[in-house]
Amino acid sequence: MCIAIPGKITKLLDEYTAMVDFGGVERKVNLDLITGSEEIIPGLNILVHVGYAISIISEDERKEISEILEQLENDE
Amino acid sequence: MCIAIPGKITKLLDEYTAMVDFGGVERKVNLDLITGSEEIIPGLNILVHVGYAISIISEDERKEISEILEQLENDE
Amino acid sequence: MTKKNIITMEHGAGGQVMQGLISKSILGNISNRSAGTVGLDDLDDGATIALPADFNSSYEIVITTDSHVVKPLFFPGGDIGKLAVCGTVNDLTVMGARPVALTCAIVVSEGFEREILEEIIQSMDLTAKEARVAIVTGDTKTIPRNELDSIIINTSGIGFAPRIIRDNGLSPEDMIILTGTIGDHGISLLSHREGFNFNTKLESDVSPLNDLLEKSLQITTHDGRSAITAMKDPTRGGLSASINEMTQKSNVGVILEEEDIPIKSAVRSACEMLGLDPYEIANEGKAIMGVRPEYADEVLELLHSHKYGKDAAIIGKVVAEHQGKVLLRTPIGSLRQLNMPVGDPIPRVC
Amino acid sequence: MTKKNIITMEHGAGGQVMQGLISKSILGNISNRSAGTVGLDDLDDGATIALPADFNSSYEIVITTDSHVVKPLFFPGGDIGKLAVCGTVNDLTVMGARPVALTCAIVVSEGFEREILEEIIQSMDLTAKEARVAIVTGDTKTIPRNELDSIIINTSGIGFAPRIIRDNGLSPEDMIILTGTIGDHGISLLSHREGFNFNTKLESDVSPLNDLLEKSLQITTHDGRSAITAMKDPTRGGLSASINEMTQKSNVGVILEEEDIPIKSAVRSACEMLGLDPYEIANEGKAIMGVRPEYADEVLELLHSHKYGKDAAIIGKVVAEHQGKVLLRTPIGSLRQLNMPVGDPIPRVC
Amino acid sequence: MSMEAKLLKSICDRSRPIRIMHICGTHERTISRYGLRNVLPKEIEILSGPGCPVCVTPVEDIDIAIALARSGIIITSYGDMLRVPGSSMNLMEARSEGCDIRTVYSIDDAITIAKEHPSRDVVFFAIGFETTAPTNAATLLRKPPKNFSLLTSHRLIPPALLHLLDETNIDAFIAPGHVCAITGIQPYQQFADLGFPIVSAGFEANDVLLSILMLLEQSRLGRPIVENAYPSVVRRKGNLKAQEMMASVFDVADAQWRGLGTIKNSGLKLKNEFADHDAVLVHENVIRSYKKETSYERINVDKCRCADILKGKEEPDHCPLFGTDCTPVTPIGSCMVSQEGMCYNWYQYRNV
Amino acid sequence: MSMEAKLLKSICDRSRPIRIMHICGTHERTISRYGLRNVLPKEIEILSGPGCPVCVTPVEDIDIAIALARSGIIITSYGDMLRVPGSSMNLMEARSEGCDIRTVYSIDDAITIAKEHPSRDVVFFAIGFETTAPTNAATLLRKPPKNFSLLTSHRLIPPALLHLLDETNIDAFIAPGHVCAITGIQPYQQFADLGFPIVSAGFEANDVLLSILMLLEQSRLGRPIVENAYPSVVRRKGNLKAQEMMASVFDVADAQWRGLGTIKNSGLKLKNEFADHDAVLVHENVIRSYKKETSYERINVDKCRCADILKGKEEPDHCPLFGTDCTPVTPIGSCMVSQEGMCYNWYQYRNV
Ligand code: SF4
Ligand code: SF4
Ligand SMILES: [Mg+2]
Ligand SMILES: [Mg+2]
Ligand SMILES: [Mg+2]
Ligand SMILES: [Mg+2]
Ligand SMILES: [Mg+2]
Ligand SMILES: [Mg+2]
Ligand SMILES: [Mg+2]
Ligand SMILES: [Mg+2]
Ligand SMILES: [Mg+2]
Ligand SMILES: [Mg+2]
Repeated sequence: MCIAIPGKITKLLDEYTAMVDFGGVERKVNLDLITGSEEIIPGLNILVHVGYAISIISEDERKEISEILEQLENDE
Repeated sequence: MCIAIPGKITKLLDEYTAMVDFGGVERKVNLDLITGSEEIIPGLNILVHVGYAISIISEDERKEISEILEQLENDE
Repeated sequence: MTKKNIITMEHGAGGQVMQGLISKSILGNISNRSAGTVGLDDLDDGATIALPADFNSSYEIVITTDSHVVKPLFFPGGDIGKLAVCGTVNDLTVMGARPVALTCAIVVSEGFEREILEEIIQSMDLTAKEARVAIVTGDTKTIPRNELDSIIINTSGIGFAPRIIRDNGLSPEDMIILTGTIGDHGISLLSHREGFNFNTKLESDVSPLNDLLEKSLQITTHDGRSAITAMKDPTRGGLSASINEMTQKSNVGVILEEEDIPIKSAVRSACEMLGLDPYEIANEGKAIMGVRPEYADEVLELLHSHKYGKDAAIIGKVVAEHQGKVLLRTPIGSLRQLNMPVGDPIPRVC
Repeated sequence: MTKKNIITMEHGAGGQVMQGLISKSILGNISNRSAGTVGLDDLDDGATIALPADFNSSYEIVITTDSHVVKPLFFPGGDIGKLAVCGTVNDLTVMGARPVALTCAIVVSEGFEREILEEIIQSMDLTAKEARVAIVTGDTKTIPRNELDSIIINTSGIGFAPRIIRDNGLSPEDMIILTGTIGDHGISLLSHREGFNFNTKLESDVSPLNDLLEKSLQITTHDGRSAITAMKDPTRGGLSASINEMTQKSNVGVILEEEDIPIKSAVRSACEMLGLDPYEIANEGKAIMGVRPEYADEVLELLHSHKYGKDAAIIGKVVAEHQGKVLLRTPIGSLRQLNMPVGDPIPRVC
Repeated sequence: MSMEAKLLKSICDRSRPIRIMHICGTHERTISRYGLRNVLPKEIEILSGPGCPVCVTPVEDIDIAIALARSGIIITSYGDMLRVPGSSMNLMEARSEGCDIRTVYSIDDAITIAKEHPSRDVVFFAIGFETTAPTNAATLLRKPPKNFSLLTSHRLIPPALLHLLDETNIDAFIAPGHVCAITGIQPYQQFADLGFPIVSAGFEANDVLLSILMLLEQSRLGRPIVENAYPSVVRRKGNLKAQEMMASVFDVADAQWRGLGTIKNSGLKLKNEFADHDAVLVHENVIRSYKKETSYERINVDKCRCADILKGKEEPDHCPLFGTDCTPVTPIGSCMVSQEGMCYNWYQYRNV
Repeated sequence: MSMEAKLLKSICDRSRPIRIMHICGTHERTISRYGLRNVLPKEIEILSGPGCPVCVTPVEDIDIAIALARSGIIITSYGDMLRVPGSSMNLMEARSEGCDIRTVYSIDDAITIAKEHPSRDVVFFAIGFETTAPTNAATLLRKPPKNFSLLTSHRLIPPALLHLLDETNIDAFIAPGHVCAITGIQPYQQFADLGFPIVSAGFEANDVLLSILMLLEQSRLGRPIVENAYPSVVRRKGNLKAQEMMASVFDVADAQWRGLGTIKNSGLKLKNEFADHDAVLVHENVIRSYKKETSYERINVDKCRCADILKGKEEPDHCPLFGTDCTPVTPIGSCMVSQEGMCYNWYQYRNV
């Protein structure tokens, strides 16, 4: 359950809302669940569920996975 | 002003309302303005304005008028 | 308070206010208004469609449309389903066409009871069978309850006419024939509205007229012209709107004999009580027509022999004078004008 | 709580629930359902009317009807007026007919602004001019504001077809061609609804398809059959409803290549966010057709040369196996069934 | 020979130049419907007086009804009220904007609506002459529901007639038969005393013809009296019970008439003891805040010539607004509002 | 060779009989849309767990929402809720009957509705697992309008999974990636400890394939652990801020699951300090009077075999209601409500 979709912050609206672009569709997103810990700036990729950012997407981690995959393959 | 139409009481509903027939259309009529002075019974002809009986129609008086007419004619 | 230019109930009542809306807001904004002899500008009961070049026929195609929004949905003598079929069958018929097929587009609110929908469809079916038309294609839309509270049925119809009957074909000497009593539909509905509550045995006259008029439409002069010169069904706006429209469009005068216009006593009484004019009340099973004088008796006889035409009467005739006007000869022998209604017939107390 | 058998929004959504209502409550209650080759039972985009015996033509008459109830009335790329004209023009076109004339029946609530009504009519006019159809007859009804909150426009249409295109004519080996991207209309409307408020440059695709398809409809085999074997406009219920209907009615199987189905990124994203299936979203300017394989390239080229067909693509083909089923080859090469939608596509969170 | 034909013949025999005014829409209805004017000798002119209670309701009262409706109150009224213009719109347009405005045939139907909606306020827009006022009095005397009140705009006939006499051109009057059914014919004695023949008439064609004949006879004899040509319905003293009810509920007050201005003692207002059902008091706040926002631009209304037309001094096409700003679809004065108004009929039947 | 093809090849190379359950509708969506089951070796079975928070909402909660709506309250909810059946109707049917029920994309849209209608009560039907609950917690912490309250029906994944393990037939689990984005993967350690390989996965086809591959690898090694195949979004400890917010607004409580019965500690209820926004308390009267009137005839619901189907013990067509009383158009158990439910898919795709 829990459809969530990645988007990119295009503009900060106030201390806890931002406009977020989802590949051609923009919507206001609530940042309450991710503010504080990290720097929230335009350009940041976030994961959005029911209008709330629930996680910041880390591209570094993504790369790591594809390495894991390669490793698994090399195992054979 | 003041459209009024003659009708015949078909049924008394309570002390101040009656069903009245107007040549094929029946409606509840309020008798508040005519009760008291005379006997209100089914068959009585009344004149009705905005749902209220405002006068009891006297057939005797009507006859009298047509006599007056004749008289006027005879005058000539 | 600011005044906006808004739609009111008058704009749909078949009178002068509606004509203003249609000619200014609708006709004035549409460029292609015709695809045959009779088009949008004619504001007739329907339109004709020219055939592609290689068609080779003495018939013409007639189409018409009406959306039906009556309240209550079921009323003495009929229901919205019967009305939807009759409305379109009758518009085709008064154009001189034999109705062949109907479309049926239903818009219904969520929350509408399915059983009632089925009753309505069954009624459409019964009426379509009586009128010998098929219902060949349709559409169903549902819309939220806060946007619509009931059901709206559009029927459009197609028919074939050997001879188109226009509403502008009256000529001096034509007799005016009405196929029955007036006002039954409108008064029977009004009696059931909130705030009136009349008891009456009166029923709506809603009925398909194609069978009634079939034989009359076949009567032609020796040179093949129809004995009927003009025809309409006096629905919204009543007899008054229809006969005025025919008179104005034909550039003639019409004199009606008030004492010859058939009207039921219950209709007359209800109109008296509510200050309404029976000539402005809607009918759904009547036609008003001009007939060449030499055929008037033949047409009348045909009408009288049919269950829907028992009360048919010659109610007047066309004259060359009084152009564009309908005059009514009253019981005391005076002539007075019968005008196009302004808007909705509103019950009055004075 | 008592459960009544009532209409819900699902009954008008173009899916299985609507099919149930139509076949049980409507078809089941109507006796005369045909006046030509294609009738009510066929649930095609329209119906055909048989000509009176003395007509002598190679053409057939096609009629169709739709009531239009869109909210908001004005949306990116169009409005209810444009929609009303396109909807009917397109239904005639996908039946193989050249649209000739439309009827226009308007039901409007009291309180509606006249200026907005005129804007809508002007838009109908522009679109009718583009589609080269006339609006030849109409009807106007007003109803109280507490019974309807806006405007409903019914258009019925008539056209002439040299060769009728059914929606049941698919044969194995036919190529499936879609004339452009899917979902643009439905998603552009949804974005503007209360509770969603998406910003997007996406516009509705509403447009008349007769010009786009005119030349393709003229391509015939040496024995005079159309190169197009079946066609529909994927409106309510989207691509999924249309292609399933065509497949079931034709008694064939269809395999679509998911990667070849044109879809805009904004539509894809909005569908992801709302848990919607883009194949179930409404279109108003697209056709889906089966084409004899030897003509597929020619048709595709014709489509590509027209502004409304730039994104046209061959998206699959007809097979003899998998009767009645539409299969989708997914990007990983697996085949999965593309089912008829159940009801209204409802935005989801899970 | 029919009764009407006999009467007509007698009238023609006694014909003389005379300008007769009736003061009742229903009389106008009979006269128009039967085309009586066309069969009467030209020298007998029949004029319409201020006989439509709906049409003389001033702009302000319509505006107040609309303001109440806009505040969420259910307004009930007779159908006639719907087209009467306020300063910016009529009740039909207000309903189109979403107001809850319902037409009723009788005040009893308005009471039913109030009972069916106990949590909402229901106002009955109480207009009418002496015929209608007693029905509203009777209702108040029966203790209507708490959520029910009257917006009264009643008018009385004799004071208005008196006002017209001022500089009039009228020779004789047909008195309104249904008003007289309530009041009797005594209140019309004053007009006879002032030298005007006056006859109370019924509403069939022959009733009206009879009254004309009687007026001609009075005129010939030069002996103006008040006569009753409608005895089957009108008693000399009228309906005493109805008069009592009216008197116990209403006080006489000055009142404004559309097109005529304010006329002394020509209206009715509710007595203090019925304050709980007086919409103007019950909904004082709504009305006060509406009045604050409103300034009447009376330019058009001021040009209206209704008063002169009713006095027989002017014809409609001398009014600068006639046929341009003022038409049956966009009426300004009461003579155009009413289907029996001179301006309305001039416009509809003379094809300007 | 695409990433998916590479993953598939690796999976085929490592294939072994295994029954894998996911517990997330969005995983099912990916699996169905890509037709993954058709390309995986037959011996690798992918089952759907109770992964739709909407579908497991019990009949009683739907009934309460409808009772509130019928009392005139505006009910806001996610679109998914509309088709979930109550004892006599679903929310869509209630709306058809005239109730004011509005779908929103986010609780923030419900707040907007509450602000736009200050004189009406607005209830947000707050359903969802650990992913959704923090958004509702955040809203309550921002002091919502007075006329706004929550009807909560939140559910927690791990207790339900634990309940299924009871007599299950499952070998391994795909953990729900978006739930884990909030909770981290620690709560799933217990399943590894009980001997079940478990991997938190993302929602692209290759994410799911990767997790299957990792589960096969664990299974081959016989070393069940909890792994994270979705590190770009899921942190080991999850979203601490969201967890804190949830903990400060909700207490853990027992909860009923449609088709599964009551499961200990598997739900959330609002803490006392939020009583002013707890619809069950704020609208206690409405709910009490509704409960008085209702007696559940559970005959049909009792026959539902969802629990056994979810445990992998039964197939849908062994349910006596399947395809007759229970269809996608008239669903009874959660497995038919949900588009990812086994009964729904069995019905839709097997053409019964
Ligand atoms: S035309 Fe209109 S404004 Fe002029 S006098 Fe008549 S009612 Fe008054
Ligand atoms: S078919 Fe319906 S009742 Fe039976 S197990 Fe599935 S969901 Fe439950
Ligand atoms: Mg007609
Ligand atoms: Mg028509
Ligand atoms: Mg018609
Ligand atoms: Mg005609
Ligand atoms: Mg359709
Ligand atoms: Mg179509
Ligand atoms: Mg159609
Ligand atoms: Mg269509
Ligand atoms: Mg087709
Ligand atoms: Mg019409």
